[in-house]
Amino acid sequence: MCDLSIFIVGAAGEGIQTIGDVVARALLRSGISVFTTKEYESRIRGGNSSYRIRASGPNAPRHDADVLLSLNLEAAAHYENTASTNCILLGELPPGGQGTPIPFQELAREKFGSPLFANSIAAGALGSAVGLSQEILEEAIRERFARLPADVLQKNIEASQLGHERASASRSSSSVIAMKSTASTFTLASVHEIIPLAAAAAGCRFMAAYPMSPATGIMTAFAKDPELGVFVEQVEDEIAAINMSLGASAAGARAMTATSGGGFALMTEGLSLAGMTETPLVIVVAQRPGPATGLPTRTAQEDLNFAIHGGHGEFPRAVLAPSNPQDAADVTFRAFDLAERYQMPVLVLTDQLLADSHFSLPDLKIPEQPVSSGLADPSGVASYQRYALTENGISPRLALGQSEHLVLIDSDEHDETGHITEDLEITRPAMVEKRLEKARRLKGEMALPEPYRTDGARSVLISWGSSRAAVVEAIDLLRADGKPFGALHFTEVWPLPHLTLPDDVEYWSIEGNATGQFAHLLQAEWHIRLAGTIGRYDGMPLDARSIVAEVVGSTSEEVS
Amino acid sequence: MCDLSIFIVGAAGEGIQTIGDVVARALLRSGISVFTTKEYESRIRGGNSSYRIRASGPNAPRHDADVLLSLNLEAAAHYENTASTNCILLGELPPGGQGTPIPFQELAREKFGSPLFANSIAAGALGSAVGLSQEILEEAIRERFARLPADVLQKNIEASQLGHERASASRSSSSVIAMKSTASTFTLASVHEIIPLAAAAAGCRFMAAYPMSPATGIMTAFAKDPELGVFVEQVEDEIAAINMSLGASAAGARAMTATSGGGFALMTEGLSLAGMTETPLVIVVAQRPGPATGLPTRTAQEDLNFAIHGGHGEFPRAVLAPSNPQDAADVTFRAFDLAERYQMPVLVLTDQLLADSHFSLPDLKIPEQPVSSGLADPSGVASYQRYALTENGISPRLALGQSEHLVLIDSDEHDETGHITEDLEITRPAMVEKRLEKARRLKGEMALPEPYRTDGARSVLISWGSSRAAVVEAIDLLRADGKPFGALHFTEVWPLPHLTLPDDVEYWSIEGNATGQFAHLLQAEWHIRLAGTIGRYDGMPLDARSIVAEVVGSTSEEVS
Amino acid sequence: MIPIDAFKTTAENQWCPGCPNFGIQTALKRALSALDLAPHQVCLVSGIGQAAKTPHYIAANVFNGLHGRSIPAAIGIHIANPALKTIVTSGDGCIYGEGGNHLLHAFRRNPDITVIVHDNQIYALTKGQGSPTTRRGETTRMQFDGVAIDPSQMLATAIVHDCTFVARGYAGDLEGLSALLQRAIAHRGLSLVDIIQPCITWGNHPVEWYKERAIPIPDDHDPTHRNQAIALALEAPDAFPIGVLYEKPARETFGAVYRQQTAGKPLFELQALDPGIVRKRLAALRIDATPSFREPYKGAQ
Amino acid sequence: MIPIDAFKTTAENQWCPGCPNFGIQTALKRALSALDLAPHQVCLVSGIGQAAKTPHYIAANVFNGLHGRSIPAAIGIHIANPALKTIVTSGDGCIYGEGGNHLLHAFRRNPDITVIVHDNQIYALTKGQGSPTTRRGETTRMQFDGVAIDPSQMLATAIVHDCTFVARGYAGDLEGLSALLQRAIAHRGLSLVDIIQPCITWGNHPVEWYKERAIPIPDDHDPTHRNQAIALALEAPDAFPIGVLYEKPARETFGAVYRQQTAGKPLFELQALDPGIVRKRLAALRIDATPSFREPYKGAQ
Ligand SMILES: Cc1ncc(C[n+]2csc(CCOP(=O)(O)OP(=O)(O)O)c2C)c(N)n1
Ligand SMILES: Cc1ncc(C[n+]2csc(CCOP(=O)(O)OP(=O)(O)O)c2C)c(N)n1
Ligand code: SF4
Ligand code: SF4
Ligand SMILES: [Mg+2]
Ligand SMILES: [Mg+2]
Repeated sequence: MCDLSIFIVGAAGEGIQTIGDVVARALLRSGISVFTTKEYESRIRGGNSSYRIRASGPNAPRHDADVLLSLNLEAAAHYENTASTNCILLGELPPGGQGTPIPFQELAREKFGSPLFANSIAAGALGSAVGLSQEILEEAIRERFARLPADVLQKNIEASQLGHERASASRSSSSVIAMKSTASTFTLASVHEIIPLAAAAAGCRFMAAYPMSPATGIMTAFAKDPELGVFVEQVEDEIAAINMSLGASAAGARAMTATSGGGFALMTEGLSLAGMTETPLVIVVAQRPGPATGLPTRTAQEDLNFAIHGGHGEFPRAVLAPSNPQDAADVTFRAFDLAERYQMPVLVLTDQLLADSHFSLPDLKIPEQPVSSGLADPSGVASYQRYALTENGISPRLALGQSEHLVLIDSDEHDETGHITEDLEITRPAMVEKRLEKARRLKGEMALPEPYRTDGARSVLISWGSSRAAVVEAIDLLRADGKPFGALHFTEVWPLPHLTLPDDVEYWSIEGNATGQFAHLLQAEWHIRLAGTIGRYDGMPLDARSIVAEVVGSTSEEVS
Repeated sequence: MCDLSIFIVGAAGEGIQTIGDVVARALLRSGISVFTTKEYESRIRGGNSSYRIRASGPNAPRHDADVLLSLNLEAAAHYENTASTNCILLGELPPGGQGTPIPFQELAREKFGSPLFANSIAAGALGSAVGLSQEILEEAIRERFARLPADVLQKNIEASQLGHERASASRSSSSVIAMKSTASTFTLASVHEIIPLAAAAAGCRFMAAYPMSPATGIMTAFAKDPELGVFVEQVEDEIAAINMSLGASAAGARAMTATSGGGFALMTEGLSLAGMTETPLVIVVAQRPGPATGLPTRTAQEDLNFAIHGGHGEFPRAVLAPSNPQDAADVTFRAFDLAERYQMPVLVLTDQLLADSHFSLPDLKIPEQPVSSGLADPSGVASYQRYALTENGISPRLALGQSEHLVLIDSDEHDETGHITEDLEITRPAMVEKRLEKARRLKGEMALPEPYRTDGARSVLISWGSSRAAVVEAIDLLRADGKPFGALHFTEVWPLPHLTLPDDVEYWSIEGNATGQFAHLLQAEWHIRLAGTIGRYDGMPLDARSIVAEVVGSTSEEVS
Repeated sequence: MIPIDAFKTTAENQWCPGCPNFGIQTALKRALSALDLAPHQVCLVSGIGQAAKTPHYIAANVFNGLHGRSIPAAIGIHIANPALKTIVTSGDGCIYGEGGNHLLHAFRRNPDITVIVHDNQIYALTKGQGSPTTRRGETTRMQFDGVAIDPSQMLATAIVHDCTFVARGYAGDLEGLSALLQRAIAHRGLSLVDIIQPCITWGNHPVEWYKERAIPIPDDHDPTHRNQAIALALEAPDAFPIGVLYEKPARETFGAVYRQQTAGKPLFELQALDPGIVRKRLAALRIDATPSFREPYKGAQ
Repeated sequence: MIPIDAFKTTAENQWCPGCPNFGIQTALKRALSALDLAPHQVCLVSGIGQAAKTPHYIAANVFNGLHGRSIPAAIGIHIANPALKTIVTSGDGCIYGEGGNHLLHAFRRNPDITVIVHDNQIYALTKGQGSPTTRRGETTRMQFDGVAIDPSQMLATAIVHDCTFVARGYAGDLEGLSALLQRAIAHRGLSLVDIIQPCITWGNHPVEWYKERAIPIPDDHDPTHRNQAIALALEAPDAFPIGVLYEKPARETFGAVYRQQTAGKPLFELQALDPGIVRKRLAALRIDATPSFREPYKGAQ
């Protein structure tokens, strides 16, 4: 097999991340692509968690392990049922069971005088088990631990060597692993790492936010990297976050905020304010399973309907859902561009899978020119009206204090100047139509779904956002099995573009929720009838194999 | 004509309400039904506002006046274009124009020594113009001003007499008005008057809320009438309102809250909490035009999608939309009953039209037995689990502190006991399915739409909530004109019931918004294609005549 | 006295081993036990955070609601069932940050509940951002160059709102803390206890640092003296005088008037509303046509 | 000096004739004029309510946002354009009620803005419910038996948070108020001015009642003395000492560090981010396969 799934399992705080980083790095240094992801409980220490590396395969999750390294017995038991047939098991294992027991802690204490070296022993052992040479592991350790004092670093290297030996001794019993070197350079990135970078490049200057998993990393990125030039403030609550960001945007700063479902709920009044005042704003909604607090550290695609319909009253908005870091860069630019041009809020839907997964890409491009400013040139303006009625519904926008022209921004229904109006005969209908004219035009420029192997397909799987890679992989599996499946993937999910879908194929909607939210939209919009919806709602991401199992299980004979 | 539309127009604070109350009461005392409504600006004094009485017609708004009484010149000019042909104009009118000028203020000062008597002069004049006798007006004034000292009351009666004479002198020039006595007893009520009464009767004991037009009247009703036994608190914000109400409900008090769109936005996180914790709660969302602050004192049906999809994550809820006071009583009981039985939030969608209109009904019934308690009997329980898995998804509910059984309520995903869980394999899917099983069963008991003259109809108008009366009136007008129209009205709008709609008729959706929100739901749910949607979004309610004009204007020849 | 063991739960504890939250947990159990409160007589209310998990670890009724929203939930519970001892136990971020407005207005209402703040001066569950009580200048996993704004002064704010029981505890002082919690819970009206709870994972200082600064309030402090109490409260965040800062005789508590109507019963025990009242209200909406006028009415000519 | 007339707007005024809000409007215009601020150099920010309509009646830039949310909007505006004089002018319900948490945390941030509270002790626009500053016992159109909870003490709360300019004005005192607003606006850092503004429609007392209670702060008051200032602040709601209660030298204002980076420019004037920085960040994400290892790699045997 040339697709290796590696699980490192243990308790929070025990070091799975460190071990995983070293081995992933060593794999990349060997020319092997990796897709890494994490799943963990909502706690700081203890519990069961895993760091997962998919080597030499697609950038998509797999829920079974070909190699499973365990850091403690509880984790070994907890993850036992994820082991694939012929899985290589190693590490802290119950005596008398399968696999190669290696007592990392004990060895570390015995040989190196401290349990701190257990992780390097484990990294060595795991590297060995997946066929990495000791040299390349050493290199990865040197890079990962570059900041350690020389003697400690040396001890870590020796520890890894010990682990490497221990595992190689028992490796003969394991199945053969063959991976391909696919490239000489990789960019390893997560979606939440790229969004702030792309936002800064797109011209973002302001972010107010409140910490909430899995969105927190975005605000942290700006705080960590002042060179990006984004003013970032951790505020008292999500209501302050959106109102402060809107204030900044109204005063001419390109602005964003980020949160998860519960925080977004608190922002919906402000979302409506953005719609009414026609103030650009980019809002990242990093989804996690709900309702309420739900499963804070898990993944889901449950907030699509809420993103589309959240906020009172009627106003234009766009909802975009990237599926990988390159998408994230493009979608971020697109979001700022749409926000600027249409003077409206744009929502970017991500989730914990996208926040915590690192994709290896051959390359990753972020445009070097920021998004064009949506601000008008005040010099040409004689007398200014913030909400001047125009054919396309878009009024020339000046920022508060941009020039001598006074800018009036109002959350009440207003006249063209921005003053409160009670004129129901002309002004109110005109302003409603102005805002909805923007929505109509926006619809006209929304991206079409991206087809994948739809040639000759008799069944088409429809996906949006983070489930793309799993669906693509599923199509490949189905096609390899002779089944005429194809896929359509939506990155721009609202408003839906003008589109006619052929009605001689059957459609499936694949999404990370239980009610088939996107499926309902498709039906309302294009009147297609769906053969079925496949929903995942256990907090884990969609994966190709279970998609295949479900569609094959319930597809009629003619199709398969 | 036996359908008289009377407008009293003036500034806020000038007395249109008092005049209107007197004349409406005099009409009712004459056996004439009235439908009264108000439209006004978001201010305390000044501006233009009207009090509208529709006498001897349906309980539905009309936007033109057969009789227009004006209290000041600005209002006279502002409302000039609402006058129907042959409209009787009277009151403060521009010199030299049409109608009967009567200088109320001047007369009051001259004859009674104070402008305070202007309103009684106006009431007398208006009564006279619509053909009411001075005797019955006197009676209405006595009732309305029962608390005034005898001499002041007497002066008011004399003032009305003066007005009556003044108008009758000029009445000969006006068109003939004929109204029917239709009943010997009327109940005159608004939807927002009946909701609190019905809520108290249904067993409501707790309300925390924050003032917001047009919802404020509901909390005020409880505060005004302590005998209803409902603990009511004006809290610091809408977030406190919903969380305090949920706390009370969890501790066994039947609870409700009420707000408008912007406040509801702030409540959506709590709504999701109600879903997750399976805590009953009734939430009235009194709609007004948005987005944001919008038009605070006007009407709209713009928050349907938001009511259905507000809140993160997936959980069951019901959305009900009454259309008149009897409906309000029934819907309120239904809301508390569904909330108790399904242990979930239930939303009641009203709007400013329903808040500010008084309907005359031959009778109004409120059940005398409260809704059955959804609380389990603790005595039979051996060991208690708040979220015990059951076939129908409904766990026996004990309140916090109801007995010696500990009750654990948790916003995280939880196990049957209510403790936080991270078990993704069994517990999480089971809990999701438990909650959605409730949604499935709920769908099975949602009320079907009510048909109106659908026999032989080739076009069917679909309405929900407050627009019912206007649609029913429109059907009568269309039928009278030989056009085969009928209607389907939805009071229970989410989840939509199982239903097959015939596809040999064409459907129209009629709603108080610009985007056709219910129309989209119908398409997603029943795959029907709509001939069109008629939306009103100027802040005024839908009325029969403009519905007729729109459907007739755009209906194909074959249909008409 | 209720045995401490009565408060054991089966929930797996998710705190870091050695976290001072365990001290608060034990102290609270002891206080409840000493007050002779059985688990079913108590309701623990929390928001979201590490501290907010406390109710899962002490047998009692539990309402573990939304981040920041424990106080309104607790007030609702208390009104619906005044017989329950309702105790909020949540974090500094939860109560002073997201939920700041509710605390502010709780001071005005004076409900008979106890609010315990596990003040670790950090957002622990979200992995180490500054909280409203983090000291200016301290670095965190969000404020890399140090927190640039001043800490909240919620104890002083409680005092200027004349909250009748305002105290500070220290999580490492089991004896003192359980005695303090006993007094707070026994107090009639809103009692606020801010407990210094070093976070051994994300905190900026070792436990020792806190211990040194958590010194008992001198005996000569007069807790009825507003200015003295404010001065003590404002010593934070540099020092943490431990004990009762401010205490005044109980005053009218929230819902007192309603409780007179209901004789203090839990609301679920109340009788149904007398149908006569609804009938009366409906009757008031009824208007009879006057027979004498109805007949002759013919409309205007 | 900018002429007062420069601040005229065309918007139709929606206040009740004779409302003391007119006094605040005039005083604010005078203060701006005296400070030589032209309309385009000023941004007025408000929420929703009668007071919150003020920005429509004074020519300036305007952000009239959501009920309760004026302060965060104002802070965002101030950071994005520090050159604008940003002034919040909204109601007591808006700023102390719905928006309480934002004010509380604004004390911590000390942004260089002025917050003017039109304190009419009522929710006027929604027709007369009690506000956070309504006196206990007073009846309203919601609290028919009288408000049953205590008023907020936000000026005292400001002082314990060391807000460096805390004042109270009276809407009927045009001279004094415009002078006070001048000082507040000129102050560097957060300045809070609570203005007693009798509501002649919903208020419980005639204007005279307020006038009698709005007495200038005695000359011997030391505004740097915390306890004195708190004591004055706490005289409300029964008396309203008018003037500056608390004033301290300016301290670091919110966003100071960032403004050093941007040289205090409005953010829309900043150059685009140097593409080199993004390139560097992307490069750091790149991992090259080691040629020596790539070739020989054959997988485990
Ligand atoms: C509305 C909302 N915003 C943000 C979060 C994320 N969140 C969970 S816990 C927490 C901070 C907890 O800090 P604190 O209350 O001090 O508790 P600690 O973990 O320090 O004990 C945050 C921000 C949330 N759950 N809900
Ligand atoms: C979220 C939200 N809740 C409630 C309202 C309704 N509302 C509008 S103004 C107001 C009160 C205004 O009181 P205050 O701020 O004191 O201003 P005043 O009218 O007294 O000047 C309220 C509750 C709203 N607009 N938005
Ligand atoms: S993170 Fe800090 S507060 Fe949370 S359990 Fe660990 S030590 Fe305690
Ligand atoms: S209601 Fe009161 S505050 Fe509002 S304008 Fe009238 S007098 Fe002024
Ligand atoms: Mg904390
Ligand atoms: Mg007010």
